[in-house]
Amino acid sequence: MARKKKRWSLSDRPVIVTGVAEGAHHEHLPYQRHHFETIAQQNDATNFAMWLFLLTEIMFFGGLFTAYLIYRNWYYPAFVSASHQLSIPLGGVNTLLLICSSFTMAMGVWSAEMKKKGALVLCLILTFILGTGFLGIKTVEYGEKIEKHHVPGIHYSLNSFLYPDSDEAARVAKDHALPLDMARHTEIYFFLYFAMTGMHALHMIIGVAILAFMIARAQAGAYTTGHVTFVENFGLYWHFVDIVWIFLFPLLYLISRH
Amino acid sequence: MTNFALFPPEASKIAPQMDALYFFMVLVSLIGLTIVILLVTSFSLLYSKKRHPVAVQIEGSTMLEATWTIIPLGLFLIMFVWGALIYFRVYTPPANAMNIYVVGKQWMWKAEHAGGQHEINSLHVPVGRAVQLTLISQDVFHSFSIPAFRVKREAIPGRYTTVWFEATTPGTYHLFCTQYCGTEHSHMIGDVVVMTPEDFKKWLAGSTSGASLAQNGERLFASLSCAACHNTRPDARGPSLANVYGSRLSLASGGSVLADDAYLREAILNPSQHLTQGYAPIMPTYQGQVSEEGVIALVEYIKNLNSDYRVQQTTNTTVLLPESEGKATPAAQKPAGQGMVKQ
Amino acid sequence: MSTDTIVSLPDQSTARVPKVNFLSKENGLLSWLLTGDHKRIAILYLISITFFFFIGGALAGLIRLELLTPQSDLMATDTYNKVFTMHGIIMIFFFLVPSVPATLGNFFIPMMIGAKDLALPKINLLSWYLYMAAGILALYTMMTGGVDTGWTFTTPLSTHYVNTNVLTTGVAVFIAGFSSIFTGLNFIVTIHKMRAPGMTWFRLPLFVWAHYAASILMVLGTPVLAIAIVLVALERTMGIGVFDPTKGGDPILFQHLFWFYSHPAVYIMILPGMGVISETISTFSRKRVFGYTAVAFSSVAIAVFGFFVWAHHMFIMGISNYSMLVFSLLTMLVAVPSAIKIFNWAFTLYKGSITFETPMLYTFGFMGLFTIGGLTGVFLGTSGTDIHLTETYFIVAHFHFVMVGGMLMAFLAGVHFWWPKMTGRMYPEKISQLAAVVTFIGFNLTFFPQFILGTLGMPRRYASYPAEFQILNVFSTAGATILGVGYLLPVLYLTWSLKYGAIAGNNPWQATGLEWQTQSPPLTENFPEIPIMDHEAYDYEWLDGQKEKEVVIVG
Amino acid sequence: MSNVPDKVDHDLPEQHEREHHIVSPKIYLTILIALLVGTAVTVWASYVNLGIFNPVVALAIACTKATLVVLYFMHVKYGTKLTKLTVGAGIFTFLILVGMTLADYFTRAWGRW
Repeated sequence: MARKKKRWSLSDRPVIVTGVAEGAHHEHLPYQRHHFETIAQQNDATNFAMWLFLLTEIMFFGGLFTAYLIYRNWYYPAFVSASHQLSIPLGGVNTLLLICSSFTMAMGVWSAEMKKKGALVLCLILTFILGTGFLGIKTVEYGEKIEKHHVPGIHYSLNSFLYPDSDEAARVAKDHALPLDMARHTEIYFFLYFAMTGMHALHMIIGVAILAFMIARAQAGAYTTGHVTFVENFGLYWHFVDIVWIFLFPLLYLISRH
Repeated sequence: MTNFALFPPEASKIAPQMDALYFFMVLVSLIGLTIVILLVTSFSLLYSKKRHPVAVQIEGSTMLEATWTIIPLGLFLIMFVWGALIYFRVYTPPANAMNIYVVGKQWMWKAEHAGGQHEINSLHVPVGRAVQLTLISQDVFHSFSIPAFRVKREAIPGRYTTVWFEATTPGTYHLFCTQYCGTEHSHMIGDVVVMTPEDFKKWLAGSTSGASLAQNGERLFASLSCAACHNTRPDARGPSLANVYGSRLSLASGGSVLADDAYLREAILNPSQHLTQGYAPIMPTYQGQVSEEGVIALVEYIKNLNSDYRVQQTTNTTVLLPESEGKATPAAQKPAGQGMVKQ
Repeated sequence: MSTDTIVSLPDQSTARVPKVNFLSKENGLLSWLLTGDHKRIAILYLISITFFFFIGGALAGLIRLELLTPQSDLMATDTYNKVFTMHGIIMIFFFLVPSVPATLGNFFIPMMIGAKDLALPKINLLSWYLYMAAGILALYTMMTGGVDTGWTFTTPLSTHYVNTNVLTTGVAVFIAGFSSIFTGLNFIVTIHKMRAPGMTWFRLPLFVWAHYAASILMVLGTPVLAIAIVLVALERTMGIGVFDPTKGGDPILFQHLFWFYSHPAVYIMILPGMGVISETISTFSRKRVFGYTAVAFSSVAIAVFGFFVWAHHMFIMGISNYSMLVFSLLTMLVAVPSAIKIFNWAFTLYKGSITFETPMLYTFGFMGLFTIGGLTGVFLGTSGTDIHLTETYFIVAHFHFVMVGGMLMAFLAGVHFWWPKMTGRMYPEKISQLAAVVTFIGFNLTFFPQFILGTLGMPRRYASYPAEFQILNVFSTAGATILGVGYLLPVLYLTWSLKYGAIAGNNPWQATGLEWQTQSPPLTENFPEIPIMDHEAYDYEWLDGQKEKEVVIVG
Repeated sequence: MSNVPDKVDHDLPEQHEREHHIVSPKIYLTILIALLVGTAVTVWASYVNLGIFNPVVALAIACTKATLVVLYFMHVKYGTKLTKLTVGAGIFTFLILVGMTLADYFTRAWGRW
């Protein structure tokens, strides 16, 4: 949903400045847009704009977290059994992948600031690999849910909750059978699971796509000329998506595993 | 051009109280508005460019700012407290209120009296008696509104909501649905007929459907075989429902709850969340198998069940159940009270 | 100079519109469709907003015609439901939310703070494209069967019980939400980062303060509406059960998420209008706004408190009695800043030198009608009377008094006040004063009877009603026709003034804002060079000092 | 312009280098390790039966990890007061949405209806 509006600033390509009309009494760097007085003002403005955009993302996920907190409180037993359907190893590996990708992204920003093109490209590629790895594991998990008919909708099936011994994950977690009405409410858990991780995955896909674009531009030497706002802003976005996952992992995967 | 009204009739006990607050607020608003209009017009006349060509720059005065912050805040807080009192009064029914169930469904109101009278788009109530409405909707949001009584409550699907009133003057008043609910929203209207107690009794007798709500509930109780578990045999799988209404139950998940209409409805539709202590969670859910009217009949039946005599009478077939072979039905003691379901 | 007007125009025989300005610098369709100039985007918005306003207005006319008679005889109830739904959606999302910020705010905030442009010009253009995409999608849904859930999309009606275009309308509102987010985001960044040297926060015009407060609400409130609509779409397509009581979902959760945005949305709509009123009241009484800091901080207070009060829309829906107490109390607190503003504006007139041009007439209209609108809001915020008055025509009258009486009057005041600066031409004075008076009369005749209908208990969104409400409805429809005429007049004489209007010159009103210290229509880069702000806002002494140093016109 | 003001006090970025503080990779490495340890702890904690404290511990660990990422990876620790204010405003409004909605749901059990 949240189509990420990245500003394709033309400022990266060297532009011959024709600031004649206004008798620019200060030199205009190639990547400085005409309506900014100084380059610092432009960097500050774009950084601040990025943070405001992240604010809208916080409020967007806020709606889902409100729904999660209410329904978890209402249907706790259903949330426990349904959460046992998720595999902690896969979730844990995903969290590690995302945290490492956050690290490599931060290192990428550092190498852009230090104008090290090779390090920048390496870091971006590592982040790309870790990001796609995360999405790969996500597709595995989604595939598992689709197989077991745990996708909310008409075909949602309750038998792994009504008859836990027929279900491998439930057996491992030693769940006991849920009464029918509570079993029905596991569908609410899976709607929240798919809505939250789905929205998160959508943001990951957009992030990975922009990463691919950035790698191409970085190889062309775009971000190591001292103008790093694009890398910095993407770094903020990537870290935000990582933070969302940092909250999603315990809230969805680790519901009373003892 | 039939009768042309400018203010709704005051036909309930709460109406004059709410109108008092309403007119206080109208008065405050009129005073506020006249102050603003007086200020604007007088300054415009006194300091128009013709009479006062050179403006005098004034920074402001914290004294004035304080006055027109504190005075409005004070007035609004008075209105807040007064309004909250009325709100609590309207939405907290008295214990002795006579209960009528109202089911809203797309584009008609169905009122169900305890005595078994069923009304479509109309509501007959006695004058001078507290009447509590327990509202539920079968599909979308509706809102049960009687302007003459100044009461309005939303009927929402999935939960009982209540409102109460005490009619004061006999007559026929408008009933509206005030929450947009689809195509015939504007035809989901009706009449609230307030009658003297005698007329009401005559109406009750004249329009009964033969079986009281509780009797309907009893029939449903039997046909859904609730008695298979909820009988008073020592090895009964479900708790005995005699005198359960109004008692405080301790739940299996800890905590205790007052067994009111809402709890009984939830226990029927989502039993596992409302399990009483000491019983296995084996009660199936009846969500989708019994209509809102059915749940209302069951709740009414349970509310009137003050002994298990009737349950045993109607369920001597339990002796035929496989696991009870050889065990004779324990002799049912006829309870002191009349033991019949109250009409 | 005649004594009863402050308009001072250059000598019409020699004066002409400056040859080099933002309109004439480049022409051709692409120069408009790919522009980064905040002024051109403002003009694009002005045209598209007027277009949508008249569609919404036509729908309002249909509603009023239907309600002339108690029975629903002009159209079937289904059609009536679709008409009032589209009237609500178009008026709110495509006129009221964007109107002052996207037109006057876009055009004048950079000029008022002495910047060349908004911080993110491309995102500003994107905001207009999203607005047009959403608008066309909304019109598409109107053409292909409409939607009849009301603009509030109440679930479970919108998710399970209607088969009209709820999904496409949801997508349209979703995209329009992004257009509003990007406008708000642009304003906050610009006001923080691009003020001219010397332009401290307390030298900013109150117009800029009001837009800053409204932008906070746009950025923080709109995403919650986005998630609410996404959940309605998921519920409707896949039946995920989030709002479906049979699956354990709670329809009240949708109300919480929807009103969390939709109440701040009404402050998004009114705050920019208040900004316009601060400018006009100061200029036409030649005085600094009384209690500048109080008015500035009350805008921000409305923005902050606006987030805590949303459940006063849900008092009868079965929220708990205790949360009613919390929300009703906080609603009383949020009503106070509006009272502060009204009294500060009234006292700005004290010892002023007041003239009564059209913007001032609209301002007086605003002050009267917004006071009534605000006070009736307290009727609905008080839980006791809310039981009787909510969901009736009282609430319809309340929000029309605030939105049409307040916001639209302020928008018209702003358009007339800045028309000379935007186009270099003056609007015709006499006929516009007539239009203002006609609008005021038409408005009162339309919406005052609805207060009485509301106390009588006539529910809103009714296609047919009991007979005893007819007389008041006939008054209301009569008023609506006068109002319609009142709103048509400005379109006529403003377009006429583009060609035949008097040449306005730099500062026809001798106003103190920075935007009046440059030529009109302004240069593309607004100022020959970035101005240095060395005086307080609304500093009329500084303005008199400026009289002899006339600003040189480039080109 | 008549008189150019001497010291202009608005929060346009003053010097060039203050705003562009370079965070050293050493700090990034320590934060990475801290996050990995946090993940391990939260998984381990979920296997220990702490009764009602389980969600509290999980949320506490998640919040600390999130603050670490915000402060160090997103440079808010070295950022301007404005950025800190923005982050604060976002979190505050998020808490208002979650908190006041939950307040309604929890107080429903108090009243009779």
